[in-house]
Amino acid sequence: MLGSTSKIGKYYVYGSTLISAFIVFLIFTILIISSWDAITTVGLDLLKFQWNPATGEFGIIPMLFGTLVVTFIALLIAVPLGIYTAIFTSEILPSKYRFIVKSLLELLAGIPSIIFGLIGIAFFSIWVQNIFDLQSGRTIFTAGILLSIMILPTIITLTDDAFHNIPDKYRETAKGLGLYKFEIIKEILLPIAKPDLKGAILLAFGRALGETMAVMLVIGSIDRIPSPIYNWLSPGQTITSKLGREIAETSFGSVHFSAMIFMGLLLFIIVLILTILSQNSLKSNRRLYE
Amino acid sequence: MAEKALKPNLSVVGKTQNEIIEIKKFQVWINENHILDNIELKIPKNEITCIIGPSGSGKSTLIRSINRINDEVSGINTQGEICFNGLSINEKDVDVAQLRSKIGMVFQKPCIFPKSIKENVLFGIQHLKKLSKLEKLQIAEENLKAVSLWKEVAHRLNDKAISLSIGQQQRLCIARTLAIKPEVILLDEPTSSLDPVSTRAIEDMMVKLKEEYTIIFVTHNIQQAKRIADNLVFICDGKLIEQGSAAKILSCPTDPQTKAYLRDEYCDC
Amino acid sequence: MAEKALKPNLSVVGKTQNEIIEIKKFQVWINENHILDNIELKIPKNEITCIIGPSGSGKSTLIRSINRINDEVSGINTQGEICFNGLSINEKDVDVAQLRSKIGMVFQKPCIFPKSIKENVLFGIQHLKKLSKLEKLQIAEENLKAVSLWKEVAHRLNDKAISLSIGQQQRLCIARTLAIKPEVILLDEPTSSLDPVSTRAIEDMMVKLKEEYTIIFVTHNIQQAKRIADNLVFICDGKLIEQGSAAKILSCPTDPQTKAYLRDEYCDC
Amino acid sequence: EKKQAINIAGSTSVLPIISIAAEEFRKNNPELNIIVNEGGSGVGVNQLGEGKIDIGMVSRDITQEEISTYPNVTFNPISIGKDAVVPVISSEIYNAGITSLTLEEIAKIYRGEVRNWSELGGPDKEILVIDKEASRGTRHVFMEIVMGDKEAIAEGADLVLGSNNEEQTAIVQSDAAIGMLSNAWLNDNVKGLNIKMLDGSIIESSLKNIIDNKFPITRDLLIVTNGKPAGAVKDFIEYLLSSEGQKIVEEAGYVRIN
Amino acid sequence: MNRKLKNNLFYTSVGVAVLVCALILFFLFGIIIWNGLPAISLDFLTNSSSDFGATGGIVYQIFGSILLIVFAALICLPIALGTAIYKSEYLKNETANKLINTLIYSLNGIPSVIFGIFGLIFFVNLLNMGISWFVGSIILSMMILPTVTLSTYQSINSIPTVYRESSSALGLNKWQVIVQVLLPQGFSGAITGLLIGVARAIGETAPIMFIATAFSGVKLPSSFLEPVSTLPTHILALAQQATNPAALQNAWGSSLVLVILVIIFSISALFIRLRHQTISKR
Ligand SMILES: Nc1ncnc2c1ncn2[C@@H]1O[C@H](COP(=O)(O)OP(=O)(O)OP(=O)(O)O)[C@@H](O)[C@H]1O
Ligand SMILES: Nc1ncnc2c1ncn2[C@@H]1O[C@H](COP(=O)(O)OP(=O)(O)OP(=O)(O)O)[C@@H](O)[C@H]1O
Ligand SMILES: [Mg+2]
Ligand SMILES: [Mg+2]
Repeated sequence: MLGSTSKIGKYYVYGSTLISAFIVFLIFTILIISSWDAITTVGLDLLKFQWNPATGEFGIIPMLFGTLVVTFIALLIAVPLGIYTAIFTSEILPSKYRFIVKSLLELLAGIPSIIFGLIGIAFFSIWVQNIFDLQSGRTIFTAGILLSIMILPTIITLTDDAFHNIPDKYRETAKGLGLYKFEIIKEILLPIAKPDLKGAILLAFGRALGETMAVMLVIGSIDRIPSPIYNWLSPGQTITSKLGREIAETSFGSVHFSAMIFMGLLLFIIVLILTILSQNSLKSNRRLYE
Repeated sequence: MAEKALKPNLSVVGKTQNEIIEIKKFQVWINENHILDNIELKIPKNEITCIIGPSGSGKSTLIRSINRINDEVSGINTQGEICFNGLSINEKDVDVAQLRSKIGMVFQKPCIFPKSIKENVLFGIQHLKKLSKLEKLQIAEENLKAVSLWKEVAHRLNDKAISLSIGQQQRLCIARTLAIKPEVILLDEPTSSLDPVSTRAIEDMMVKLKEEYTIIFVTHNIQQAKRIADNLVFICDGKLIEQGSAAKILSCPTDPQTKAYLRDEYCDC
Repeated sequence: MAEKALKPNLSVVGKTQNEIIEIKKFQVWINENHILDNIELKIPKNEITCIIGPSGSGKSTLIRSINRINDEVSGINTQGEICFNGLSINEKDVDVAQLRSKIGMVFQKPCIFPKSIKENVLFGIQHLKKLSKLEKLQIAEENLKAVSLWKEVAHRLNDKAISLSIGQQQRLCIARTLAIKPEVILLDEPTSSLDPVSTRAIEDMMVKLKEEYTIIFVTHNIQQAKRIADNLVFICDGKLIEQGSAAKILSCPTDPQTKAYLRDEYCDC
Repeated sequence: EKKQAINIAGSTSVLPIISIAAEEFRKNNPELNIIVNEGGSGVGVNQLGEGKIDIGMVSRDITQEEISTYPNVTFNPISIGKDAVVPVISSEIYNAGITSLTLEEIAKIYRGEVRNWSELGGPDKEILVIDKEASRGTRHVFMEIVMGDKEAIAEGADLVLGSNNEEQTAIVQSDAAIGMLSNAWLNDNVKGLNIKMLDGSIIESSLKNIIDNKFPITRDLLIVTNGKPAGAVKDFIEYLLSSEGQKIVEEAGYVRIN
Repeated sequence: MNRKLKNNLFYTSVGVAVLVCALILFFLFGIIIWNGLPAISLDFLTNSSSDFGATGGIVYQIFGSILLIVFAALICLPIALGTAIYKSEYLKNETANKLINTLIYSLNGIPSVIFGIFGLIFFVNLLNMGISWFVGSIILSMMILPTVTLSTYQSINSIPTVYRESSSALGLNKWQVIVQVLLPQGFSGAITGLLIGVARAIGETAPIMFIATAFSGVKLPSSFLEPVSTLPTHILALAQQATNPAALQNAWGSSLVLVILVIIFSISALFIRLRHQTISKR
């Protein structure tokens, strides 16, 4: 009888994993099938700078560029801010307040992205417009800032968990050796939590890449690479904002639709590549603490 | 009362009457549990003070208070004063990190960092001073030798320390604390996982070290206390029952509780 | 060679020649390190077999192999065979959970679950059988008394076990293993954090228990081995140096290494 | 027992009218359920093609591609109202004197040939040119009339926005913007430009002019059915075209047909 | 001294980071409350919407959102737990581990609008399930699967080995060790993940608006295959198309309600987590 629960349990976890894997393969397959039209008929022309469905031009480079830059800005702001805040909640704040503060910060994740978008238009874009004296505050930079706020809770809460999971004996022992808190954090906690931190950042990265509504409302939606290329205070376009604006209006089965799906596939592949590249630090299956 | 017992003894041993640590009316509660009750204790410099007592009597709690590691235990409440070199350590503006680098500690459960053996030894010291590569190696060797671990690990200094056996880990922890060269060393049952040979090596080292350091040594092994202690402190149920010269207490304890506790061990030898 | 030494001894003691565990040509590597080398060992039923040896010699590795806890250590590789009641435990189709409930183990580092004291004691047993509320209380009381922890915790059985001192935790772990009533009990330095009184209580209990159980006891305390061991196994550097009746080895060890190791302890008493 | 239901989905710009009309219609036909959903014109056409809905809301023409994708479906577009697309500018510019432009001038702005309001006699401010999503019906008519091609590319565009509310907000937030809006969204902060015709006459973007078909940029608001509507669907469409239904169209800010 | 200075500098920067986060938090909530509160009334919470959102309330939207998200969580949780356990306890092979990591992270990187399209193509068109809230729940559960899985995995995996060893030495089989020792601990992580996931999913519009929702005309669904109205799609429609200021006001009111829903979820999760015993780190 004991053996059978173990067996059922085993089937259950194998089954769940298979389902998870199947979901990904299913989506991947559907994406490939749906974008096949674009890949075959447009081909390398997808890597051009012009997007005009009327003339059959489907260059995705401006969208790709915008996506990468916006995500970069978001991570640049959110990662340090999030990690520092997580250090506060897990290492400095007395543990009885930790849950409360953490839950409060998690609420940030609960603001729907459409609301983020509306607030972004009403405040952030105006601030950017005034501070930098721009014609319009709907810029790549604004989208990056907005996005950084949206991924902040993910980073904070996962980082906090990662720190919190480290046994206290490490802290006590390091303290016993006369280390200051920042030394303990830098030398002990960060290295131990590193695989989990990378995971958190990767998750946040994924979310930033895939965020649609808020970005769409503030980025300006021009399919153009800014000139000069580092002028991120000008409007642009991300893959998701493009999808959000156009996909519902395209007719299914058309090359236009197919090219849109291809961009979604591209995001999928970007995350795929990044995950593979960071695999070495993600193999945290080895348990650190005895 | 406790002081009276201690002072004559000190003058007999002929040391200067220099108490490096003085604990006054110290009390600890954790979540309403009264863990330590009105502890009065003076720790003389350059001697080995052994703290003995039954399991759960509050030994760890006491020495963890001396370098303020207990500070962050949740639900803890203390009263009274602990002075180090005449200054109260419980003041707000005390730099605890600095205090702890002067009062080193070896914990009851060995805890090694997920780093190499060498990095573990150097872990504390390299924050206190800048070290050249050569110095690092010297310090590692010196301290690993002191805990007689050098022979076993010399060829694999850069291996992960987690792969050591528990006894080896415990010795590594001692070496790590010695490396920071504190004034006082607190040891919480540092030889509990060690075989007699290594235990003896550590004991010998302690005796050597007391020339330079003050050592506070928690143990449940009365044999061991007998071998190394200059002073003995007996704690039972959170109360300090008896303290004084080790020789005196071990030969003729005054308190009936101490007697009972020691008898059990003695009839064995 | 090892077998020869063991058998005559057994007949001398007058026990049935019933070996509950037999280890044959057992070898262990962890990541290329040869931890145990060609161990040949028979553990007689209803006796206490003490394993002694220096820190890092492979004692823990050996007893962790007996109930296959080592299985999941990464990078481990074994060769040879361990038989329990005549059946090899390393077969694929062995139900390890069942095996482990017959070969109980107390670990070197106490590890208690984030539950109440009572739940900790009952943690194993209640998965093996259905227990009524009354039975649960009885089992908890019985086993906590056996490790002489009952008096200290009787009034707070439902408190979190984590608030116990390390020594108390260690006793709790022993009680937890006793509760599952295994055939063999493996103990890895179970008294390392205990004061002499509790240590003695545990030792007495072990001696009582051997009527019903077979006990394998790793210790670095030769005094302790002397007090309780029927058989002694000396391991050094992964090799089984000597084994046989405790009385015989302790009084006249044949191997020079054993002699050297024991001498250090003996000159002390 | 399942209630009879009409499923409607598609363009968000037609959504308000249909949603309110459905509510009103159900007051007299409580046994009928009308489920209205947004999604966009593409969704409207596709789901109609797939037979998932009874009425599609579409704010653009149905493409040849779509027709050939669903050979078994006869798309039957019905106009339920009219919408005037008005070129709009920020009130600052309007108040500074630019109240009317010719279609050619507007086209030049959108082609990027005119970049500053001073070139048109206004203040020395760069023009913020606001374009709309390429698929929006509003843009189709606007570009058709102004640039001569409903899918013309606006080289001069600085922003591309979607819904009327988005566009309206952007124009309010800027002090030098030009854009296009349904006339329902005009107010004090968002001024509709008058169109200077080739013959020199100026046509105001007033409701009267639109009703009278004088204002040049208008479009039909469409719903699509598969073949001739019948049954409840037919009743509902008739209601939409009735004077009651047309009142709702007007209240939503659009223009009634005939 | 130099070290001490560094330490203080560190504390300062942590303080600044926390301050920034707190400001952001209060700013955002301030705006939502400021704009939304005037719209909220008992009628608003208990009536159905009419006149394109300008009058009436949002009771069916609230119901629809909760329905979607509760089922999404119910669908997601067992799969996420199973996958996390598999990854942490059964998976030994490094290559397979990498593969699973890759799958999970790339699932997380799929844009929400693509989930919507996927649902439309697969469930609605291929499986012919029609527009149904249940399909929406399935899609949302797919969306939050990576977050929940990874968060659960992280907390299960961080349980020290001694706990596994100690409990298996007591004769518990692998599954009992998982259920008795690992899951209670992993539970807290699962809740964290579920919370982040749910908070994200409940505000999503793009993945559900083609497959699961209707703007108006639906009340309580009587089967799995009917659409529902939800708060985010309602907000989106009003924010994009309403000319009536009352409707825009109601959009903010709906946002506030949505955020309050998330707060209620958070608070209940907080209590679950506080009551929950975790392995002490002493
Ligand atoms: N996971 C591991 N990886 C590499 N080496 C290991 C590992 N575990 C143990 N060892 C090595 O195996 C040897 C035996 O270890 P073991 O824990 O069995 O010693 P022990 O006799 O129990 O010592 P102690 O009395 O100190 O507990 C040691 O040298 C140790 O460094
Ligand atoms: N965090 C805590 N919460 C509640 N009680 C505690 C806590 N820490 C310790 N105690 C209690 O305080 C008492 C003293 O504990 P302490 O660890 O100081 O004992 P000890 O003398 O070091 O024992 P041992 O020799 O077993 O390590 C014990 O009864 C213990 O149960
Ligand atoms: Mg202790
Ligand atoms: Mg060991």
